[in-house]
Amino acid sequence: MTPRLKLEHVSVQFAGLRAVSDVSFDVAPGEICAVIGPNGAGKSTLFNAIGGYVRATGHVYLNDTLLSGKSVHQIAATGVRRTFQNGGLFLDLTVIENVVVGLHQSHNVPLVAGALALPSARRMEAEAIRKARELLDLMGILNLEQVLVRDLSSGQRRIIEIARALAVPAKLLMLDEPAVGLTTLEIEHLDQVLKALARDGISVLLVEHVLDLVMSVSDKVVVLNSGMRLAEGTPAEVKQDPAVLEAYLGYSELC
Amino acid sequence: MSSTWGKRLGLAASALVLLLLFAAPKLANGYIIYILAMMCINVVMATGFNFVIGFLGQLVFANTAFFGIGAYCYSIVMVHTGLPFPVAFLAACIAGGVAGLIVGLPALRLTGFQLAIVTLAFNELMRWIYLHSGSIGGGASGMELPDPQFLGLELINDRQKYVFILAVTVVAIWMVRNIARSTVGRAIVSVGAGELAAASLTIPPVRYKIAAFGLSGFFTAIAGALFALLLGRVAPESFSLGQLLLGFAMVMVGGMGTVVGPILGAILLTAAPEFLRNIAGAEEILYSFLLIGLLLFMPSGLFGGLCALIPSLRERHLGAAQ
Amino acid sequence: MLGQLILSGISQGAIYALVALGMTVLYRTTAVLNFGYGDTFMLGAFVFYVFLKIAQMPFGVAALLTVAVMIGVGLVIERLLIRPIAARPHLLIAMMTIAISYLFRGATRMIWGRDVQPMPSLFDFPPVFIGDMVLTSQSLVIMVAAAVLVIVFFSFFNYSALGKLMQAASHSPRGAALIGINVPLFSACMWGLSVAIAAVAGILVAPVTLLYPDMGAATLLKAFAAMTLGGFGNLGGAVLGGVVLGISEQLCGGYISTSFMDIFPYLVILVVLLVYPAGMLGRSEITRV
Amino acid sequence: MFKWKISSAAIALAALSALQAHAETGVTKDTIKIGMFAPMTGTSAIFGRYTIGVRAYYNMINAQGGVNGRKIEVVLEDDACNPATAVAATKRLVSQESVFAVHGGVCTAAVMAVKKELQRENVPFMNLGAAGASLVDPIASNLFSPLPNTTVVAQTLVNFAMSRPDTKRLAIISHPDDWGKSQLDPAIQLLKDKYKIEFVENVTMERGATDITPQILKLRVSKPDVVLSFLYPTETAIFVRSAHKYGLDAPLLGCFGAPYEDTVRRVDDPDATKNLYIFHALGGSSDGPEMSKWVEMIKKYGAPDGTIGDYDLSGIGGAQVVVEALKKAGPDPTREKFIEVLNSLKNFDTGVLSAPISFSADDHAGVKSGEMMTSLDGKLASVKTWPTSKK
Repeated sequence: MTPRLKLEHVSVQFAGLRAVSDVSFDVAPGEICAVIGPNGAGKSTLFNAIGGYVRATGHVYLNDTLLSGKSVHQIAATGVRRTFQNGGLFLDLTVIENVVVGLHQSHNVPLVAGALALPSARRMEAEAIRKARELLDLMGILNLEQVLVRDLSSGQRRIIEIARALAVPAKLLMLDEPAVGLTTLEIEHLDQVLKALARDGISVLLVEHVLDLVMSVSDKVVVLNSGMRLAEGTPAEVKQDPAVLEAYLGYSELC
Repeated sequence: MSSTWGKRLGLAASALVLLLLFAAPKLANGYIIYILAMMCINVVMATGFNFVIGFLGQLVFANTAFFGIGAYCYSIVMVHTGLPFPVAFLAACIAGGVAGLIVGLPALRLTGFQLAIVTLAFNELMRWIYLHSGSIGGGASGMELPDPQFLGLELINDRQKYVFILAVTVVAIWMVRNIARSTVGRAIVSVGAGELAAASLTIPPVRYKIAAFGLSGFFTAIAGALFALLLGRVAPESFSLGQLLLGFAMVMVGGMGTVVGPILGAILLTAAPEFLRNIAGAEEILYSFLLIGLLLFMPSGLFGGLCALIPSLRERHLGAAQ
Repeated sequence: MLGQLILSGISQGAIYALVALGMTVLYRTTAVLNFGYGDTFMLGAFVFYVFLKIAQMPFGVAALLTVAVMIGVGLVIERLLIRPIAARPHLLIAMMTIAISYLFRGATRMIWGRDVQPMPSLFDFPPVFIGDMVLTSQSLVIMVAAAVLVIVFFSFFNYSALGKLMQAASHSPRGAALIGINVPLFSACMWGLSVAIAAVAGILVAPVTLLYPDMGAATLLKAFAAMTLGGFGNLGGAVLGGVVLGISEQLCGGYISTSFMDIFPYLVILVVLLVYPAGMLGRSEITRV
Repeated sequence: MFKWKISSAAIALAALSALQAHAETGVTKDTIKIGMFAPMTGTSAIFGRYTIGVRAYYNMINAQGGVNGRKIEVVLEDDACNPATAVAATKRLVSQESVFAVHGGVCTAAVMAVKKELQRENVPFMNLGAAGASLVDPIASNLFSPLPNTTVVAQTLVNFAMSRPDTKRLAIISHPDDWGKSQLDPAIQLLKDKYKIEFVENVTMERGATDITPQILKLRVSKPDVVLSFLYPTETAIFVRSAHKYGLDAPLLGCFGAPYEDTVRRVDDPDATKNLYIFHALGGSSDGPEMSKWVEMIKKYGAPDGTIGDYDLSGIGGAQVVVEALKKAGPDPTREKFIEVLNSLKNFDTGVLSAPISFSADDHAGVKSGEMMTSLDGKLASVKTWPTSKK
């Protein structure tokens, strides 16, 4: 089965610093893959390289279409969605407005039709609002519909950002340290949501520090250290791998 | 405050205003009509300019340039080509839109303050061009414009012009409200709020930045054409630096990034000078105190403050239908 | 003629350099571009006029008092108007500086009304003749004073500990606060210093031009052109840009056409920012999407 | 709602004033309302001083019993030299204050913006201080200009320069705006038609410019016999100062915009102004004997703003013409009668202006000539041709 996401010798050079050097791995459809590593290991840089936010060498394939070299919104259009560590949501818009913006790819009212509020525009707008409400209901947060995102907790924001990202069916969801600032209850909720998405066939790429989330949710773990791929395998395998322990904790015993 | 109360207040206010404005030609004298017409023109200018500094959130000083381009393009077509009035009016709007797109290009590469300075320079350059436009633009002495005909109706005196200007203003505001509530408006706001976040949702930032400038040019040029129509004359003196700062202040005072905000700002700052005459320097000091007060205590402008009081008044970027 | 143009270009450029320098100092250290700076320069000239002409003070005392009063004005503005909104978006701060420019212009117009005030020239020893070139005492004073001020300024900023500290703090106010710099005091000093420079520029130029409330507007745009030409936000660039702008403006007026002189600064801004935004000394601040 | 308040106030006002006007708009049993507009604020606020002399004169007339038993009531509006504001000001005067006649306008651009409207309403319009020739050409039935316009000023300067023995090389400096152009073009025209020569140098100066070295050097290189300048007051002073600074020692001629005594005071350097001649419309210098009567009048009846100078006095001529026409229009004046009387005004000597004013149905430019003010051996003197005693 062709992998959903395929990285071949991906490297990123920042004026003399090789933040990511020659990383290759695959992510299968419906698979949750976590990327972990000490601070400065190049996790976020790799993440941004895949999404087109940073220029990188090497090749990145999504269902064997080449992403490298494309601009951010073009990559997004192929079905790659992401959340941001912070500043991803539009704070001065309400929850439902954020989600409707997420529907940009599927519900795009042209300028003139929108300006003159033609019937076609009205229909598409109404449909977009209905679809957004459906999604919020699915995520169990329909009651927050008219609330400004600025007034929400980080846990609620995280769920809404995922809802917005998946407003249009996506093939790959990239999460940039989603568990940061979440309560344990919220992490468990996030865990179930990710597993549900994977069951629907969406591949998930996760950059995360909170190890118990990583260990419980991911099917595969890739460990980076100073830009290079150190290890790859199931959470259990990676847990015992001496090289990982060495790099991570400075000794070989993970208590 | 339930949302219906806020909606009812909004609807009642706009209905009252519209009834009053359309009834004005019968009741009020020439002076009031002229001030109301200027108010409409300033409303369209402020609304147009709001696309860039409100929705997109970019510091830009190009509003008087677009305003002047609209006025001069309308005048040149009316005086030199003899084409019918609607063609001249349309030419002015399109010229403004194109100018907006052109001014938008450097916006992609320049940081905030540099863009402000480039647009300020562009504004002064346009005034120099009007001054040296020779026979085409009437040069320093400006141009007298023929009175237009629209659908067989002669637009000579202020009452007829006012009705036309008011109609165009209502249509312009309706269109801007619809754009703000549909995809293009939302996209511009999201690019302004978080460029990378918008891009991650397949919104191309470049296209919508340029669209914001184009729309700003288009609507501000409409105001310019209406201004030339009302005055029946166009001269370089009308597009000075003071005019630029007045336009900027209208959007800030009313409330940036909303549709109603610039309307309130334009009405207030058109009426205020009429009540404040003959004291050298007083007008300038009033503006500075007004601005300082707002910036310190109500930065989101009059309408922003109003929305804080009545949350349901807050505008949605949703549903062109509602 | 060429020599005379260059000479007066340097003298004119010195004023642009000073004003551009004052604005860049504030911009570099507090990221605030002061759109009211032209009118601050005008207010400085008027305050100097009060001390020198109305209070009949000797030149030196009047100048010092003017600078002191203007620093006070700068500190008050920073404390009451800028600090409360320091954390808010640039748009609001820019609009506040515009409000300040309206305040200064309105106040000056109200006090001095409609007329234009002449200023006595500083020293009345006769102009110096070099070949057929004329160098008046006033432009000599301007050039010398500007040069001295720039040298003192650069040595302070680049070589003294406090100066380096200020440059570092300007890059990240939050970082500066973390390492214990009293950021509010620091920004107040920067406002005071920047307004002082405007006052000095006002004092130097007052005798050459006549005083009227609107003399600040043109100077503001010329200073913008100098900053853009030299490299936006770069201290050395501001000075270099000012002098080069002054000279090229005179040459353009002399050899191309005087009507082009009016829009010369705008052409410079448009050309530089559209072709090479970094300017002569600036580092490129182009943001990639 | 803010707007609601304005309109209801306006409607009430309109109704009130409608009641008043029965005989002729702006005329009641014991008052006659004159509307004035001038730049009281903004960059050209200095020209607002034209209103001082006019209001003083009207106050004096009221103190002496008014005109045919009616007192003159003045309403002053500010136009800040901006076309749109000028239109607002005159509309307020005409439709809200319903004045009998308008006496105002100093910036040509502002006057041109209101000219068509006032003509359509057939409101008698006495120009206060605007000099643009386009005011009276093409002629408007209701617009009268008591002051010499830009064409007259330009021609006076050219003729005066050419009256200097063996003068062949003239140079000119002017503002690129409407006011400057409406003097530059007639000057060039007259020099070509009458004297068959061209200007040796023609430079422009931006309004608000503080340094004009290139202009001065270009003028100096062209070695002119006489230099003509069409500049506003501040710029004229800067020009005279820079000319002296860079050794341009040709005689300098200034135009109607910048009075002689004010310019000398502003330049504040005697040897810079020793060879200076400035166009002069008044009958004498503002501190001279001929004007002392009027200066006293302003002090007594008006509100002087600093030392009384040419600006304060220049408007009085127009005010005298208005009062004269009101007297002749009889006990119940109408606008038509008022205009008719003005059209038949012949050689009316105002005592303020240097030449008598006469209007006719097809010529509303009142004064066709002017003199040059200079100082001859220490004393202010108004001359028609080049003084023999001077080089």
